[in-house]
Amino acid sequence: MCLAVPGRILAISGADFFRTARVDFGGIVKEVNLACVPEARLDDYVLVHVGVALSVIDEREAAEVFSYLKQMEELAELAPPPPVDSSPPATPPS
Amino acid sequence: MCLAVPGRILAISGADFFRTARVDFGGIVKEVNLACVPEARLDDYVLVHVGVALSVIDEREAAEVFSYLKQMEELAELAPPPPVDSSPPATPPS
Amino acid sequence: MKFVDEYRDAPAAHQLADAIARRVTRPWTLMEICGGQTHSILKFGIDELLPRAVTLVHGPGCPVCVTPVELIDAAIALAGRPGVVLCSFGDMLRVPGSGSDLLTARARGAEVRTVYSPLDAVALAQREPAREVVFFAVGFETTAPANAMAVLQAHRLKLRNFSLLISHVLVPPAIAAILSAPDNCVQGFLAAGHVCTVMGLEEYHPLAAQFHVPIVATGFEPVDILRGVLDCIEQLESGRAEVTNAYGRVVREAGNPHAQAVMREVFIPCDRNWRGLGVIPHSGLTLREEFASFDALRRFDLAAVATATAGECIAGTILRGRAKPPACAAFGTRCTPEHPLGAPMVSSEGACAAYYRYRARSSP
Amino acid sequence: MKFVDEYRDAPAAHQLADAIARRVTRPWTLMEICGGQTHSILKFGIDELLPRAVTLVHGPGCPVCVTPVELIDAAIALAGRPGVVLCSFGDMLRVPGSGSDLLTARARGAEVRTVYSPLDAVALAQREPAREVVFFAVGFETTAPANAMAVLQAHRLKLRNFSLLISHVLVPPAIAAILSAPDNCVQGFLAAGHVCTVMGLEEYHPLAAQFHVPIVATGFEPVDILRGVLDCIEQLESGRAEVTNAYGRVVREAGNPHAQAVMREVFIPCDRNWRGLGVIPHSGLTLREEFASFDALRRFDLAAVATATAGECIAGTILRGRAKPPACAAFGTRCTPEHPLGAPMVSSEGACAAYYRYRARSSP
Amino acid sequence: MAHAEITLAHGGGGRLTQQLIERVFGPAFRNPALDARHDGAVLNVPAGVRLAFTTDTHVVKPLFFPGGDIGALAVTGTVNDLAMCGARPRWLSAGFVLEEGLPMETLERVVRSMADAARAANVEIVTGDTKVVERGKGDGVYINTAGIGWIEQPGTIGPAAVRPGDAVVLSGDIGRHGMAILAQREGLAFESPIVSDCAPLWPAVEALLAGGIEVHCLRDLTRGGLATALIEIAESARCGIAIDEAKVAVTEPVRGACELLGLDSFYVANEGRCVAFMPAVQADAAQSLLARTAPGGPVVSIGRVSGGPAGQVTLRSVLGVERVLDRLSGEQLPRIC
Amino acid sequence: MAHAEITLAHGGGGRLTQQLIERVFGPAFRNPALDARHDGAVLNVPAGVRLAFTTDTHVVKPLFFPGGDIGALAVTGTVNDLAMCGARPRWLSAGFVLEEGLPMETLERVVRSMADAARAANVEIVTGDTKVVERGKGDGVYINTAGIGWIEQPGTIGPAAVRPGDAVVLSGDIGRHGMAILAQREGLAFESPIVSDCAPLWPAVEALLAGGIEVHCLRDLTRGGLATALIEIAESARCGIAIDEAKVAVTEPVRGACELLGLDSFYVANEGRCVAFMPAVQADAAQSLLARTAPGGPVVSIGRVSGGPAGQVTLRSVLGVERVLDRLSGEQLPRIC
Ligand code: SF4
Ligand code: SF4
Ligand SMILES: [Mg+2]
Ligand SMILES: [Mg+2]
Ligand SMILES: [Mg+2]
Ligand SMILES: [Mg+2]
Ligand SMILES: [Mg+2]
Ligand SMILES: [Mg+2]
Ligand SMILES: [Mg+2]
Ligand SMILES: [Mg+2]
Ligand SMILES: [Mg+2]
Ligand SMILES: [Mg+2]
Repeated sequence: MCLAVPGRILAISGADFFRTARVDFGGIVKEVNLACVPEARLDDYVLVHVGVALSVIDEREAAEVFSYLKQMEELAELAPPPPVDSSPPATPPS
Repeated sequence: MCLAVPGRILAISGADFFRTARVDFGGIVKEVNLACVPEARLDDYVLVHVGVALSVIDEREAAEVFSYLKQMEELAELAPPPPVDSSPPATPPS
Repeated sequence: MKFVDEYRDAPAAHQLADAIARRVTRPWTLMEICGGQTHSILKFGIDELLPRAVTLVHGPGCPVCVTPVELIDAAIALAGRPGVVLCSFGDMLRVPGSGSDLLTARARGAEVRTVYSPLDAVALAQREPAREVVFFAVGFETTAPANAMAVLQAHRLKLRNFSLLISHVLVPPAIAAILSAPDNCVQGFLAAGHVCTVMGLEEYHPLAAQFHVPIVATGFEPVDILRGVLDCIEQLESGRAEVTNAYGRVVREAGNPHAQAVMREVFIPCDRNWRGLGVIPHSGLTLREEFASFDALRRFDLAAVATATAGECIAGTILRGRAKPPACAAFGTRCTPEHPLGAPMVSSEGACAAYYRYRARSSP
Repeated sequence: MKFVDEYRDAPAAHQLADAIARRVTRPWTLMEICGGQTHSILKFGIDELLPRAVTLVHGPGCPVCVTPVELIDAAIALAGRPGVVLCSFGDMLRVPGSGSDLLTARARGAEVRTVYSPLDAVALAQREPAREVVFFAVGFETTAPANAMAVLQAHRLKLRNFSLLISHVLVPPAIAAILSAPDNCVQGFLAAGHVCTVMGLEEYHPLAAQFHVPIVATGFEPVDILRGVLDCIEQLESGRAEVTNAYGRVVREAGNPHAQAVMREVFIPCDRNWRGLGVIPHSGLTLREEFASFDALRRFDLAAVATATAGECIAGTILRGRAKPPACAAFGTRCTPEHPLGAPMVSSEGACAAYYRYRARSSP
Repeated sequence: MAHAEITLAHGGGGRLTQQLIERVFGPAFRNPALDARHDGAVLNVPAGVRLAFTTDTHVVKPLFFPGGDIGALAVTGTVNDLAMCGARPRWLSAGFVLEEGLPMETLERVVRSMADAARAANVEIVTGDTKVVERGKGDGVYINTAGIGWIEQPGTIGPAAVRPGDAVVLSGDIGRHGMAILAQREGLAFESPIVSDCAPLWPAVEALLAGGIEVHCLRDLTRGGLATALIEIAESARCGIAIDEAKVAVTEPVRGACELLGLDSFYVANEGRCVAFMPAVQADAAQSLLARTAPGGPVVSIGRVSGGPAGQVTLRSVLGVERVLDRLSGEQLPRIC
Repeated sequence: MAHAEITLAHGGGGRLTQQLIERVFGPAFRNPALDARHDGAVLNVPAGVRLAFTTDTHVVKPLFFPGGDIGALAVTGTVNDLAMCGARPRWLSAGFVLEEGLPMETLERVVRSMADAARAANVEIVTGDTKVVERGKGDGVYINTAGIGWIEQPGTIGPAAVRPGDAVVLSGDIGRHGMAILAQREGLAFESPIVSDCAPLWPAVEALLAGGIEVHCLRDLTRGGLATALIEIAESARCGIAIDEAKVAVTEPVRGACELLGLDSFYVANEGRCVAFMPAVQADAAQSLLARTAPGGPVVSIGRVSGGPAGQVTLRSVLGVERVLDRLSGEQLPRIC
């Protein structure tokens, strides 16, 4: 459920229940209701579901998984390979 | 104005403003209101205008023009040709 | 078809034409009243069978042609209202109002339906109680009983969604108007056979007497029309001016009393504006007060405001028999059935349309 | 697209899958709640990247799938009423009711429109005051703020021709129901990231504690889902059962307070019938009494009478994670997207449809 | 449950479109070109053969009428246009526009009827297309057919070959198709025994060609009827045409309907009648060939190509008076008043 | 006054139909076959040439969209289907279904656009037909085109010629046409820079053939998109096809629209893109020929014909996992919830 897509705010107008932004999704632009994200500003990325913005995307948090992976990689380079478990290797079927 | 066509009564039903006949026009059949021709009977020919019968056709009167013509013909055979008038002969352009 | 084919018999028609030719000694101008007769005359070429001395001019008897612009506009306006279905005879659909016509209105979304009979419109109103069904009731005396019957049926059925937009006209006042004009040239009339079927001949006697013109009730087929012409010429040549009946198989001296009763129950005479001719006193019919609720103009609170006719159109002159269509400067050039300037070009019974359709023209 | 493409990065996904494989020591069954996640998993083949020991089962989080038959029937009935326009998200149109679906109803003349947003339905109601606009408001907590906003906008605009046909459901009661079932097999949850965006994590803590299951707020892209799985496995392998957030870029601990406020202003919790699962107490939302005039069921005096589900469909078992779609005897044969027996085959997010679409089948 | 009605999904190019092709169109039209299921049919033409190519979209209402239906019409109309080029009809394309909600059974009936008509006319439906439009954007089903025929004789048949003095032969009575349709139209409906004349004309044309008739021009009398066909030829050929009203056969019921509605049978559509132009000396031979092979009523030589003004068709009325035959503005409207 | 809108009379076969032909269609499409004004066009085919014959009806809404209109589409769609048979597009028929009330100016624009597209594709519109339907029985204008093309090379191009091991080359980025249309649809509308890819493909096909590529099969990616085209070929050819998702180009705005509406670009319609099948050894040569001649984005070899189950198309996802590509049921519905 709940298809929601991140887009960048190009312009803001209206107020209250009718606070609205033009939001860019990879080049296409749609009107989006901003009433639930009063903190959203121009150029912010918002997560949009059925025409309503539900969250301002946190750029720092967005990088977390990648720093985690980087960290893991660095650890892997230092540490010996992990013990083999009973599950098959996680490679895709060719 | 007033396109009206003769047709033969095939069947009669209803009464009053809704007295209606199935009328045959050369093989096609249409419902016709008979309220204005209470005297009309099965097999009579009626003159129909916009779905309403306006007259029962008088078969004897219908022959009048032809008896007139026949009479004229017989007269013509007896009488000398009429005097030539100033108008052109009444033949169609070829 | 019985009672049709016999009257298209070529030898009989030629025999009558010969008789006319033999009888004529000098030029005569006759007017056939009815557009249906005009149509027959042009389609079969009856005028070309007549001696040159006999001229047929074409009268105002096309109800489609004489329906005033303001009523066409009202019909278009009504048809465009949501929920309203305007029902009409096919002929009315192309008649130009001041800006448009019903066909164009329909193309733009108005609801317009062609019906064969006003009684079909009543049945539609009964079938679809949620819509307002308006019937565009045009016509002469011939059509008045049918339209009256529609009202009586709707009344009996207690329909509250049926009404008439009325443009009913009467023949005798029009004949009187034509004959009263200072430039009148009509010397004899072929009266409209189907009008006489309803009304009889009675009301023509005073006209024949007052204006000293023969009036001959005439049918629509070639033999009928020629027979009417012959009767008329006979009278003219012998100096008589009587009302006679050359259409005895359907016309009775007293007309159809039942049809007249239906008509009188529903309608009363009123003044009417004739397109091309102007207002003629007591020349039309309107609903009696008891049936006022069936009057579309009142029901929808529409004012039918008279508008000026197009400057170039000489329909009035043509409808009074003072000119034939090719005499109009616009005929066949600026005025065609595709783009009619006046109603006589648009109704298939209109004199201008009949000439356009059946007579060679210099190519456009 | 920024914030999308990065999370479809193949090396990152494989790295996470490797990490999961390294961490797993024994079989675990996880359930992703959300149909959108099911869709992603099948489309990208994320499940095939996981070690065999990790089984993903698919939860009830497709609002289209769980909308009860009686509400679909009500929607169809409403759409068929003259003057009513039923607006709906595209996904709802093919869902079978007891006899038909909205697409078929439309083909038969009902007025059904696809909209992108409930706010578009409000705009439509404003534009066309003569029609009754009914919005088919299905959804979980993610969609509730938008639907509530529609009501608030309509209220502010004083629209009297707008209403909602509501089938709003809530995630936590469904999780509780699944975990309470005697045959439950789910050991950890990927919580629906967008529901958490609105509601935050608070309400999941009691569930995690009571049933001792890890609950990880998870996003929708491959990297997000794998990260969620890894978090969940980490907890399971280390014996923890916490509520954690693997979707930090949009989910805050407290959720979105503004969205919650809008939602609470308009809706209150109620019991709901879930298609395939039956009635779950306090598992849905309905309009507060102040907004009762926006309730289509009341406005049109419709009774949504519960009807029996098709005998063969095991949607309930699937939605509780007890079986995967190919286990259903009807799957791919008597039940296909063209002729679905149950909702999970018809919504593009439904588990059955996702398997039908993305997994090879023995040919029909 | 199988779909009882056409839905938009049947036109979406997906599985339902495929099912429509496999279950409805395929079985009815089966032939190697269609079975190849490619973007178009691949066809071999014998050397020395020229092609005729034509198209018509059929939008008739009601879909089923006495003597035929839209399917039969869609095939017959196009094979007749090919025949009018002197071409042996060979291949048809079929393009359907279906309105959402169309009963599947209606489509199946129409398609079966097309298949029957194609068999009768000895043509193959080798390529096709289906679109589904929203309810209220169509009228059940519209069918376009385009056709390819083989012209095997060397001469050119068409208005350009018409010569003054040519005889004009009419292949049967007129007005049936249009009146069979009108009899069913809402608001004008009447009971009638009139059956559409819908029928293929190629056998008649083939007989003329095989019989050595030097056919100058052929024209089927569809929309606009006999009058419009003659006017079009007179205009394209820049000649005059004079015909005799009394020679044109109209059955009694067609006449009855025309009288009742104030219509002129000369402008009413036919679907199995044509006029043929040939040197006057061959008129009798052509007439007797047509009498044996053309569908429908009496075959009559109704007139001549004249030296009259280019584009002018004159008609000698039953009274013997000549008048011009004019194009109508559009469709005839019932003349009632 | 000239008619500002189409009326039923324009379809009645009378004077207004004639005016429409003379004033709107004639000037735009003028060529000798059409000027003959007969029931069909007469056409000469060189000896040794086989024909391709195809048809499509176009019912697009809106009529005008970024990058094209229904007129351009009606021509391009059909010439592309001919090109996909390896045929040089030569002649088109045009069948119009006009809705009463259509602004005349709209029709004129559409017709001009068809004429331009025909010139660009080097085809002639040689025969046509116009019908007018009542308001509420159409949607402005529907256009059917049928097309005839010349197949000048001896081989057969079509699913039957596909062989295991063949390379599958995609001629450009996908999803533009469908998204350009969807951007304008009521209820879903969005602002977008997406322009339809509507363009003729014959020049690219001609380049392949002239370049000595042994083309086994061609298919344009219209209704149902890339996925449906591949599935259809796999089914008709009774082979498997394996493609690589990462190789398929989709522009950012098309992706944005797909994400927003929950649609899959693989199923979105294109009007100037095709897949070509040829022996794998020729894939590079084919790619560079197409890169010079095909309209649109990067030309890429996206996969191979496999020995897999007949009719099965597998896709390696961006994560490297294989899954099947399935036909959709009907049109994609926006997936929002
Ligand atoms: S030709 Fe036209 S403009 Fe002239 S009188 Fe007749 S209707 Fe009027
Ligand atoms: S495959 Fe169909 S019948 Fe089986 S559970 Fe899924 S929806 Fe129900
Ligand atoms: Mg044709
Ligand atoms: Mg034709
Ligand atoms: Mg023809
Ligand atoms: Mg197609
Ligand atoms: Mg419809
Ligand atoms: Mg095609
Ligand atoms: Mg195509
Ligand atoms: Mg194609
Ligand atoms: Mg045609
Ligand atoms: Mg419309």
